[in-house]
Amino acid sequence: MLKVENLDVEIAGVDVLRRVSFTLTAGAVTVLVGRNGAGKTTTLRAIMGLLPWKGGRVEVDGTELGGLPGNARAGIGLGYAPEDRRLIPDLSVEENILVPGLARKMPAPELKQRLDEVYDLLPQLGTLRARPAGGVSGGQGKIVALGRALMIADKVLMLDEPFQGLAPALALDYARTLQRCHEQKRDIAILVTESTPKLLDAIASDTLLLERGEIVRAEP
Amino acid sequence: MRLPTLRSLLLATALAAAPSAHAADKPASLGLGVFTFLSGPAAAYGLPGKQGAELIIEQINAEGGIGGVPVAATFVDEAQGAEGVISEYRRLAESDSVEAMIAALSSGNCLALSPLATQLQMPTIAWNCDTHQLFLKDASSYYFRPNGNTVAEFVAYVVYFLEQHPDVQRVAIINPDYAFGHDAASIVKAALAALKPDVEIVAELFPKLGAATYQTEISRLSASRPDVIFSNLWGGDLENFVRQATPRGLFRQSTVVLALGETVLQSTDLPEGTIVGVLGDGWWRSPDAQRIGKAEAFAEAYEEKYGSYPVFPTMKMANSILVLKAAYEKAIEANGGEWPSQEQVAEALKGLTVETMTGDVTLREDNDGVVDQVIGTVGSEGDLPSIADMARFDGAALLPPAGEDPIAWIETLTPAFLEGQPKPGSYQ
Amino acid sequence: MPKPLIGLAAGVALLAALPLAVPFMTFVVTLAVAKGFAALGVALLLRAGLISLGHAMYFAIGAYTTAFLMQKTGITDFAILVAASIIVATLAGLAFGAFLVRYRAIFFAMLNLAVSMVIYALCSKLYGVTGGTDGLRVGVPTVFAWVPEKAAFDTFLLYATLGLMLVLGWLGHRYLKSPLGHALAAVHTNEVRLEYLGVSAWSTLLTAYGISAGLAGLGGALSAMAIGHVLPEFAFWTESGHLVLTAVLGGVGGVAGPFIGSIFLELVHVVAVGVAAEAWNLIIGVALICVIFFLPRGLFGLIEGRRGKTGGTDL
Amino acid sequence: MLQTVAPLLMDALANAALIFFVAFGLTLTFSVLRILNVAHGSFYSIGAYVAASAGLFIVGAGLNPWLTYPSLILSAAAVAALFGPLVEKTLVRWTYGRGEAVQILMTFGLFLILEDLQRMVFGVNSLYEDTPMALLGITEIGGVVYLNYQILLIALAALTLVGLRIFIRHTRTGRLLHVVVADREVSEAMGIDTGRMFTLAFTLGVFLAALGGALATPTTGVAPGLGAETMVLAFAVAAIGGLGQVEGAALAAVIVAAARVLAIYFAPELDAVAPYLVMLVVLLVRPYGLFGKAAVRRI
Amino acid sequence: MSSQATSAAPLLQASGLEISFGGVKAADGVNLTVHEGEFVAIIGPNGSGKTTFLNICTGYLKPSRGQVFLAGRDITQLPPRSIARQGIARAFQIPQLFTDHSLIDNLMLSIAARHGIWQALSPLDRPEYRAEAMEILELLGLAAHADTLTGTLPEGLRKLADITLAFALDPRLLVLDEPTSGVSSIERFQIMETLMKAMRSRKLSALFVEHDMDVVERYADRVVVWNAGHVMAEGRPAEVMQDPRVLESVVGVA
Repeated sequence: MLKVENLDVEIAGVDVLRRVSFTLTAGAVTVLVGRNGAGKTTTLRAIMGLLPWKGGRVEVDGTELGGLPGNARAGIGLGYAPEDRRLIPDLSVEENILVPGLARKMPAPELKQRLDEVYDLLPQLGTLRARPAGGVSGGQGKIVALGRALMIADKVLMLDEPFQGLAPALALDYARTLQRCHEQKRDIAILVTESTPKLLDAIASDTLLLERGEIVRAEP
Repeated sequence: MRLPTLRSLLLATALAAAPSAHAADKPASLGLGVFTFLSGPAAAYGLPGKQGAELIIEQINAEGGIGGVPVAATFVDEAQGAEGVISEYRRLAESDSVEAMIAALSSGNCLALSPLATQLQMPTIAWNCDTHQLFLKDASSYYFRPNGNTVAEFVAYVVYFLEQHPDVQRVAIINPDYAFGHDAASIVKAALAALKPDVEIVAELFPKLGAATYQTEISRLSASRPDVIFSNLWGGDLENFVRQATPRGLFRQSTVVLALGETVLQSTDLPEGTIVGVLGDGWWRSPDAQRIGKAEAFAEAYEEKYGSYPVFPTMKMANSILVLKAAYEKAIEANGGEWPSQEQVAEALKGLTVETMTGDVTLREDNDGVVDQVIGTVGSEGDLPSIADMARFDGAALLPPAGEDPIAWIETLTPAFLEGQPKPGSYQ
Repeated sequence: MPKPLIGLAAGVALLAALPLAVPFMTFVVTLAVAKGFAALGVALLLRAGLISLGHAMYFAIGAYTTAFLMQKTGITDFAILVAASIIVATLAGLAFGAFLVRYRAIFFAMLNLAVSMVIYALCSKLYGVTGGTDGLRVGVPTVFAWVPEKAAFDTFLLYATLGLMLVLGWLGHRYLKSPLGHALAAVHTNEVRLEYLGVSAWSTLLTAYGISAGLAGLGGALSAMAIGHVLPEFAFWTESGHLVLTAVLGGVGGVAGPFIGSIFLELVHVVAVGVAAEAWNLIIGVALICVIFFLPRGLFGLIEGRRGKTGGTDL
Repeated sequence: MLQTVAPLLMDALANAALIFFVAFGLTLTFSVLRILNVAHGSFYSIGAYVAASAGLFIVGAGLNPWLTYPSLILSAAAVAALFGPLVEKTLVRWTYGRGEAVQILMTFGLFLILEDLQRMVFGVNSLYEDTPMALLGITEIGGVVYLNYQILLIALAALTLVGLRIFIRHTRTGRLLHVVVADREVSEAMGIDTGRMFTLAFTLGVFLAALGGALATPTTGVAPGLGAETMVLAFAVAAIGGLGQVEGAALAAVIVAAARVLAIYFAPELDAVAPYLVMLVVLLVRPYGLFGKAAVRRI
Repeated sequence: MSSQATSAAPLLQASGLEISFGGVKAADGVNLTVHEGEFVAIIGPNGSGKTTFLNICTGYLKPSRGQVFLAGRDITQLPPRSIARQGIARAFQIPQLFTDHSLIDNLMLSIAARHGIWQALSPLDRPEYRAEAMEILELLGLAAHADTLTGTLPEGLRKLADITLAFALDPRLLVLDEPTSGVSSIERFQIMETLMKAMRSRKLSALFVEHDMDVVERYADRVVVWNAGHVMAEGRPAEVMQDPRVLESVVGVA
């Protein structure tokens, strides 16, 4: 589904990623683990086109991403939930979820259908839909960000540190939700960066260990 | 676009100007620093001045220059602010490329330059600034003003409109918000209080210098129903005001006195009956100008060259240069035919009387010029700008004695003063 | 002798010698250095990330203080005039600064602009004090018992200005390297942390603001004496913009930057007036944009090279 | 009563309409790009110059004088189309995410350049073109004669306010702009072409400034120096309303205009200072403007 | 008073704190005490008001009701800078550093702040400050990064650097907001171990918010469980973790 080959990224003259290569397959959950500063977030941001690459290539279903502008990623089906949620506080939860659909100029019926799908997968959102996103708690916000990513994640869903800052009870809840997504959407590949891998043990198909910008271990 | 001309002139000056370290040596050319507004709203007034300088210098040079030496001018834009003007003045003076200055247009710049002229021993002629403060503060032996003084100018306007409209009751004033405007307002108010004490000032407005819109001021003036509106707005401001006030009926409602109105006669349709005039006697179509017989040819040449007739700043500038020319000729003669030093030129300027293109000017002991004032009303006469019902006021009669506080002097006037003054239409 | 000091000595020697070769440069150099003080003041605030679009008001306050004292009180001594101008400008800076330094970013810039426009309007309105739009004339000050001619005073003023530049430049340098100076840069990067270290960002900024106003006031006083006249335009907002421009052009990383910027600008001005007077703003605008693009540390950065990484404020 | 109040009100609104467009453009640019565009006033004066030149051409060529109306709008559009994308893509884009100092200086540099360019292209003499005003005639309100064109301007300003409100709140592009304002990076990740949005917003800002200038020409002359004057006024209005606040700018324009009108009627000495005094007072009471909100920092 | 009665005097005492945001009570009658030398952990669900509590204790927020005492002195209305000078230093959830300064300059600034910032003519970089800064950096294992601009440090190190700044103030009480969040599980214990050692060597008291129950169990003397703006349970970690209410709302049942 998504293939990363020899990705090199440099930030302010420092090599942050060095020849990172891996492949994501549909229906599988890949967990990217590593120390802080190892390059987990950088990997996701580079794939999303939020950082320039120095070298290497990334393909999604045969489409090379290198030449495309950052905002084209969403259009070809990459959904992304950043670590710090980044919701638009004065828009409602539902409006937040709709943003990627609007950006892709989806016709109204398709928007409606996808929105219903998101609500099915994440029933917690149903009661929140009219609340301003600035007023939901941190844990709820994580779910909203997940819903927003699911809106367009036709091929790949990428979640950056989804459990970060969540109290254990909420983290467990989130992990269960993620599992449900994984089970119901077998046609997409999921990539999660995580520093607490035990929460994902149940659903992880592959684990990649990133150290100092390099993948040092990949285990299925 | 006129700018390349300026640049080539500057270059030409830089190349041609020869040092005049030894005053007795006749230079290759007489370098002249000319300060005026070349940009900003004030350029509407400053540019005709610059063009006047260009043309008169061209004519002087065609007749063999001054004492056989051609004149070369360097123009400096006053819009750069006092600091830039002063540094340019110093640079020109100390680089020895000029021997005399024609500076400046704005009163603020004149006040700043006059002590500098003395310090650098640079004969300088204030070609336009009219502030009565100029020679009150300290005397300058190198700084001369062979033209108007605000006191004579605005007292003359008050006399004129009082004579034309003897039953005036309500007067409004709209002047630019800086020294020139405020000075004029206090002179007008003092003169009215002295000459017709029952007049009421119904509005006194000072819009910002360079303001683009006067709509609110027009409403306010309109609402206060004045018989006479006095204004010394000038340049782009005056044009803006006239164009905004005319459609809104202000000129129908009241008699408007535009002290610098002659400058916009050609560019706007001033309603008939509007009192206009020039500051000083620089009206190129006045009877005296026709008698002297140079102004009309000058105006035609000007029209030929620049596409419009001269306005009074043009004449003021040209007259100023003629005064300098006369001073040089007097100094050369006094020096036995030798080229004079700057000190000798300054000496020659003292007490000089010159017949300019539009009348006589005399520099009195405080270096201030005594000039007649020409005022009239907008007339209609074919294609040429015209002023009807003119009166020519004797400059000496309207000027307070040297060193005397002008406002206090005005307060000494009485309604009887009006009787001795020329009446509208008396100057033909 | 370390390299930068040699460069400094050479630069100051050149400035001191230039007027001997070209007399009218006395005025140009004096004015450039005088404005350099004001630009240095602006540069101090830029280190704290604060851009003042109103600093010309303190320049004007300094200039008017000198002019007013000379004309209305008869005080003519150079040292007293300079000291009084610095004090008045500093006090004004502390008074306005007390509420202005509560603001950051654009809001700081705009409020300074607003206050300076009120000062500008006052300068042109208060006839009795400021002489209105005609401004005030500044005569030739005396220096202790010496009553100089204008030309002699101009020469004295040049060397006095250069001397002040060295003394205040050195003090400024010490200030920037001190805890208080570093706290200034720290306000820019993390005010919350600074407060949590027990340091008041407000006092830190107010100190800097007072100093910067004093420097601008000094620049104004020296300029007033050099020019011989003060006008309300000194306080207009585009003048403030030019001060910021001067600081950035020169570089705010060190004390020398603003002076280098100011001297560079004055010299370019002298050249431009002869060659392309009508395109003066255009030349400066292009130069400014080029500096922003290619020399983020200003002209000073060019000289300084890549030394001193920490604490240097790139814009 | 009405006799005396009506002219005051009319003057205030007419005045507000004149400054509304340019202040509105400034605040719009700020709300999307977070940039205080110091060169904004130059676009106002360029719009005015182009409109006046176009009007003079139409009248000079003997065309139908009513053509001057569309030409006002088209002049502004032409200025926006030329300068908007060009300036945004070459200069302004480069300053995103850098300090305010860089942004202000970059646009200040642009301001200096544009001032001289205008002088070179349009000369130093004032330009006047009042055909559109003359076509509409006059109306008397409270004993004072007003131009119908002034009334038209008030209506146009109100219409623009409503139109832009609808655009920002209820169209797809408007909503996406809102998202871009709140978070650039997320917008990009969600598939919004932020570059296009920035260009669009900047160009719209330039258009509004140029339109303000163009619409002013029928009643005012255009001369060098207009840009700098307009700029400070627009600053004051935008700051009073709260930077980035669209409705705030509209209200602030009316307040500033009313303050100036009251000054001219009752205390002429205060006319020039009025906008800044209002700004100082408002910002002392509400530091971020009437409609502005302080950004709360999460720690 | 907590179940674990200590002979030590109360260092920090909060009583009856109340604050609400938009109708939601983030603190609703909170009483909490930290004794001299104690390490107290606060746990609780997201949005239950833990950070708000820290913000009140350090002066960033003012409660609508209630008081905070530091060693018996009322500090409720003091701003953060005064509280910092009274002896409470804080590290943040999101590291707050002077990103344009090197790590050692950051620390020297912190040390200078302690000695009084009002020194305008003597340099920041002086031997005694530098020595003290290096000592702290070595204590927390950051000496190798002394000359790195803190803006370019990796996230985990920035977190630690943030803590060193608080350390350099030589406080009586250290307040830490999620010291291990954003730190990978691999490094978590390592960092906490270093930190605890350093704190013990300086005899500091600490109040910290933490999500990782393993960290809490291992390092806290006492745990305060937070829920919806009030203290739900309090006690020794091992006991509290068994509380079914705590299990349900905070720890989670697998």
